[in-house]
Amino acid sequence: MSTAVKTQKQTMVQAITDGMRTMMREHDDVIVLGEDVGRNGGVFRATDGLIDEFSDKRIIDTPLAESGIIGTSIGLAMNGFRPIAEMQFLGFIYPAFNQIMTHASRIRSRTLGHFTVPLVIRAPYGAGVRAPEIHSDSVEALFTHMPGIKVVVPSNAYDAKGLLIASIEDPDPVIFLEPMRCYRSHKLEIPEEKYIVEIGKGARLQEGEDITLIAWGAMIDVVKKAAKEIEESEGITCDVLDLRTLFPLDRDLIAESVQKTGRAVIVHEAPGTGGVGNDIVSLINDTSFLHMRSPIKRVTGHDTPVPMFAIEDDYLPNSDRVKQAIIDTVRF
Amino acid sequence: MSTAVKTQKQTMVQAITDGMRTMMREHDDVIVLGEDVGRNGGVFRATDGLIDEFSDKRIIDTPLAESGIIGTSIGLAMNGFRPIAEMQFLGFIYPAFNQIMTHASRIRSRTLGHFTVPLVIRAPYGAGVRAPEIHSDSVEALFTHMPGIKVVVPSNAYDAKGLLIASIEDPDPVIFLEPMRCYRSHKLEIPEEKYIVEIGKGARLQEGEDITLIAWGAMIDVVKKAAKEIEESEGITCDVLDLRTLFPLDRDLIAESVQKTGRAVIVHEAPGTGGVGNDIVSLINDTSFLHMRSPIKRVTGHDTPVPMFAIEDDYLPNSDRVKQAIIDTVRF
Amino acid sequence: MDTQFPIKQILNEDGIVVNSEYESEMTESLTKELYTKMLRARLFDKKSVNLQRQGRIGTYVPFEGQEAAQIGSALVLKEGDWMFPTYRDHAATLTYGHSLRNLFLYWKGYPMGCVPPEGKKIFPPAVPIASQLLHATGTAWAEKMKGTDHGSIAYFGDGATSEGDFHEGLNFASVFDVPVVFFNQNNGFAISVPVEKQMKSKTIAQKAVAYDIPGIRLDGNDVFAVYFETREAMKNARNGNGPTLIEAVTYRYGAHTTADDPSKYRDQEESKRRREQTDPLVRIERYMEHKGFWEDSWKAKVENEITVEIEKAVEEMEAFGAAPSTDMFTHVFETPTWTIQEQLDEFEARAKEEV
Amino acid sequence: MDTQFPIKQILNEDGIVVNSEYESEMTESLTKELYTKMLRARLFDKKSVNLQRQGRIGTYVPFEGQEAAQIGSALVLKEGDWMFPTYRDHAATLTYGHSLRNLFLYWKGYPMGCVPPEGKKIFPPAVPIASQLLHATGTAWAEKMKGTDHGSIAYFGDGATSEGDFHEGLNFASVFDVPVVFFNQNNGFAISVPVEKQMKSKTIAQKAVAYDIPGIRLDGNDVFAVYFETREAMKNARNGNGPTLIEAVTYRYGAHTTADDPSKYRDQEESKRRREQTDPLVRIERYMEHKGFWEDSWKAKVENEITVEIEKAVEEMEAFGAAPSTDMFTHVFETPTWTIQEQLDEFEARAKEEV
Ligand SMILES: Cc1ncc(C[n+]2csc(CCOP(=O)(O)OP(=O)(O)O)c2C)c(N)n1
Ligand SMILES: Cc1ncc(C[n+]2csc(CCOP(=O)(O)OP(=O)(O)O)c2C)c(N)n1
Ligand SMILES: [Mg+2]
Ligand SMILES: [Mg+2]
Repeated sequence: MSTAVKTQKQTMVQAITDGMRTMMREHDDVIVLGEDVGRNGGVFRATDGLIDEFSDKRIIDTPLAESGIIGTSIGLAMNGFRPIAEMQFLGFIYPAFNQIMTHASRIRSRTLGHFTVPLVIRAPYGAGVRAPEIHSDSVEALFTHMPGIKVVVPSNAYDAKGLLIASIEDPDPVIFLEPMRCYRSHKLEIPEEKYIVEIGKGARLQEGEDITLIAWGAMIDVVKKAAKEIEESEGITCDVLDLRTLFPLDRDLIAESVQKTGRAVIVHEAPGTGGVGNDIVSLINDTSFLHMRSPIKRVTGHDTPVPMFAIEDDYLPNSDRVKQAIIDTVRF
Repeated sequence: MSTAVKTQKQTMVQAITDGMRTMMREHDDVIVLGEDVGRNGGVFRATDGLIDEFSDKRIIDTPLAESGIIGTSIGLAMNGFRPIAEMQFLGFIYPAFNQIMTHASRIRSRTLGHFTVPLVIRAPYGAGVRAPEIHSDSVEALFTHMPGIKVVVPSNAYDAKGLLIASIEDPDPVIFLEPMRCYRSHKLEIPEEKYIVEIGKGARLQEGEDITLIAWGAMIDVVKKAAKEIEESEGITCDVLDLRTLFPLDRDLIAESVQKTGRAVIVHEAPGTGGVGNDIVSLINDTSFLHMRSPIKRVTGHDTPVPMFAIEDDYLPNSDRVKQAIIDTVRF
Repeated sequence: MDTQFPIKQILNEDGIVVNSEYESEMTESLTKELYTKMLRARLFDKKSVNLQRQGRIGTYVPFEGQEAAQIGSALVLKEGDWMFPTYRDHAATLTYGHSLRNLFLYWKGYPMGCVPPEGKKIFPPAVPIASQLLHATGTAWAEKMKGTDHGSIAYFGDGATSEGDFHEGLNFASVFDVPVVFFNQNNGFAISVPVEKQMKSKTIAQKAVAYDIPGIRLDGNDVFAVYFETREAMKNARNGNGPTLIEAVTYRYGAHTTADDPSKYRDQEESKRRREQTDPLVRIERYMEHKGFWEDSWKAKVENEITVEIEKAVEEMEAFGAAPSTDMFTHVFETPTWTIQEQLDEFEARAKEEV
Repeated sequence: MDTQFPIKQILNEDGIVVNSEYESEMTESLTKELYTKMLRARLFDKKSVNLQRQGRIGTYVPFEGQEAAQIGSALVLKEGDWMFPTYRDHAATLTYGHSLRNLFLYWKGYPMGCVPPEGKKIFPPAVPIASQLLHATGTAWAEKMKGTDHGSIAYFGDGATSEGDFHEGLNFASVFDVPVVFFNQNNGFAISVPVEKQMKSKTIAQKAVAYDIPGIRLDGNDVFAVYFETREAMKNARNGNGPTLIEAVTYRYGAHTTADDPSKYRDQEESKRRREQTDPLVRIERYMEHKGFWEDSWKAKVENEITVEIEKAVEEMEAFGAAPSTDMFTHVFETPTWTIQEQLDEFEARAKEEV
């Protein structure tokens, strides 16, 4: 970036607001719908101030009904608008599952492109913020398995703004997952102007030789910590990948890295069974079978509901579990 | 089986009716709820005749509302009944997703066992019967990823009755998926009395040396055909596994087989991305890494919605695709 | 409660005008237009049932008996309005300009069957019951935000009122004063379940009270009642007065689908009786006779034209050739993801090998 | 429509009886019981807010102002009835016998917080809004099928009426004549969204019309109106007359949760005014004064006993020790699957290593 770019230090949630504001200023057809997104500015303040700038015509408090929010957003999207629908928490998206699964994601293919649904669904998600039951679900995999929708997860403020703008510009539905643990955990210098982080492209956060660590969202901090500590204690160096998009996966990035290291540990919050980690194992199996020196390890949430918050830390992967997996893999 | 066992030749759908009838005769707390399950006997006749034997007190036509069916069934299950809730097609389960995801599957763990949900959800599913859109979805993976529910899929009449009875006896929620293509495709001798096929146990349908073929439900016929033809044309012999339960997977059966053959092809109807096939790849990676002589192949539905029925055959895996995968794997 | 929502009628079953409010508009030309469209729909329906029996299309959903409800309401729409039908609403979609060929293709399982004519805002049949009420609300809301005077109409059955989306659709539409008409065809059954088991309420119209919007109950076999009442509702919608719930009381003569056997769950004598006594086409024929609009030769000519048109569409359907399987891959996203592109490439390679 | 559903009152805001229907039952003993329970709930609520501020529990959901609605209704229940509360209904659950300690543990994020006392049919707070209406319907339906005279009560807010499950719950309950009372607390807001934006209807009670069941609107800060009307509704339910929808009009004084800032979306003067003028406890205090039931010494004694009880429960909460993390694994299924067993074993091995 040239030094001429004006930047502001922002948290991830501020960068998300910024991304919406940027696009709403440029495009009248971008609108925001959801529960408490208006005067209240969202329960995480992600839409804070937007109603003042854009009025309640474009920042719309809806009734408390997720199927209603998504279903009407589909109609709006088919008819000239680009709605950003906020689910208050990803764990409350389930009542809208039918509308997403049978309509948002299928209307383009159903009508051979006659009708389309340029819809962004934003949802805070993940455990570790001491929220009540259901609020902490990590169900990316429900959507990666759903044909016709892209799944995006930023892990930091810079990516959040760029990926959100890319999602709004995308002609098809995108589910944009916002790890609550990252909302205010760091500040980064964010360009004031519009920029894009391409959907479908991961990032290599750190170069290493011995093993590839693959994660996204709130697990990035966990993985980075593990990578740092394991290098210090064991001299093991890690390639750290932040996938950023879960569908479609960045195959080239993953394959190139594991073909170099011959080893991989995948880390995610969701239960291992049915989790996106398995897709990545398959991808590695498909692309890099002969390069692998040891079995891939997955460090994941358990095959249990995310428990009540007093014990959620024992549900979540942590850097100790990741380090153990690294050691097991390297010493295999 | 001793020759004294009385049997009847039954299709899978008849065996399912039989399974319900058997349990309803034995247990007053077993009831059936759903759309058109009563006088009409279900759109596939799976509940045919039950209302005559058990009256509309136990075979209950509900309003057309899947969340209502599952939500009230949860209440009934918590309060002394063992409901069998029929979803008319698996593709219509989505409106009930919230009730299944946040309640049916979590009430035991939420209340540390104080309340429990002995509920069976039956649903016809899968493509290949010339049904309209949505009716043909294969979304097992949405449920294998859902902590707290078991996922069962018979491929033949014998297993259907035994697994259904096991599901009704299970103290926890089970989703029982009925491949429509198998409903009337074969008849088998079915014991008239009660018997059980254990949940969590797959079956080896055929012994072979060169490769393991893994499938379930309607894909079993496809896989068996491929196995037969490939043996005839190439002399390749296949271990054929019918998983029968998708959660929990029969780890021992899979591991034992692939450790013998060193190769595997997994076949399912659902899209590859996010499909149960990936879990099996991971399971093999975890248990049998050093035994594998070539990358595991998955032959699956595409990452697209199941299309309109005129072209659904080109969506579905067929024996040619399976044979190609076998050859690619064996000649790797 | 059914006394608060009496069934509105304009023509009684004998074709006599029982409410003269709109009599001046019940002209020969409107009458003939309505009749022609009803006849066309009925002949389409009969043809489709036959095509299904002959195996030339797949399972079909007949609507015979419901023509007045669908056509009276659909004729109200103007260019630019949105229509959200179910699988049973081809009389409505044909009236609003859908193509006969594509409707046949729909039941033949062709993706092209879901595509409306260019510029026509007709959504494909909503398969998940009641889901379309929200789309109708959303598209109409968009019209309102754009400041046009267009609106939407959503068709749905008595069974559909039980789904959560029915409720959420009416609630959103009422809260945001959206220009949408919720047009319910109460045909007495949701597959086998009679309306008395679907709801405790005696009418569907009264459900409007929950949303403080107008609820209208009318004789769905009286095409004039349907036409004028729906026109009023759409006018209200266009004028910014928000949504209306209309309950058109009707009956399906036939099976739920060609795969269904109604004798399992209802008295088929009732269906015969209805066909003889309350048929929507017969009623308007009688009216035309009373008014002197009726000529057998006119009917014969119209019927002939329709038959020719339908036969031509059948030919077009059959001349369409095989449905391109690549359709499955090419429209999932505007630009295919690598996964889908790879699957398409493999599919095409296999197809080439097979040739 | 609000004239069809006027707000029923027994005591006005000054504690004067305006409807003498139940006056003979408004005895000193009942009055004192109601008052005591309301005071206990309020002190629990205040304590919880304080514990949250001190970081001894997590985010908490206050219910101050809604005590009459919750307690008047909950006191109606008999042993064997089912209660389905939200996260804001601890006044109701305490009245029906939930344990103070476990409620504190709930807000401390302990699994044990979801467990009711043995034999008590109190479901944990339903987190997904409106989902519990179906459970209440199902459990009550089971009672009906078993032939008992038990029923269920489901608590939910004004916002919850927008969800599809509200509609499906009322429809199922009405169709099957299920013994359930749908007890709505219209506290004016769903987080920040006022009831006027949640629905177009002026009342929630009128939504009962959609299901042809009784809809009752009452002053939710009048504990007698709540008690007697809910008792009637439950009696109807027990007698096989099916469900009732009750709208208790009330107000929450505080924030939606301790993490919420209501000044962002509403005039906090209104809250102050309500606290001064329409408080449910003050109203009954006034009634007691009019009737000569009131003694300052009695109040002091009761308050003291409650304070002791609550402090003891806080101690019990804190003496509970760490929540066992193994709870997460051991109750997913009656018998753990191998996946969960393996994860549990690994967890325990790691825990051992760390020691
Ligand atoms: C969500 C959902 N559940 C179930 C079905 C299966 N189904 C198709 S039509 C139908 C009955 C619909 O009845 P109604 O709404 O009265 O419309 P009608 O068929 O009478 O026109 C059912 C249950 C479906 N399509 N979608
Ligand atoms: C399905 C679902 N969507 C959203 C939420 C988040 N949420 C929690 S409370 C609440 C407002 C509820 O309002 P109301 O029903 O009036 O009850 P109150 O909080 O006023 O008691 C919302 C939106 C949720 N818990 N569940
Ligand atoms: Mg119907
Ligand atoms: Mg409220």
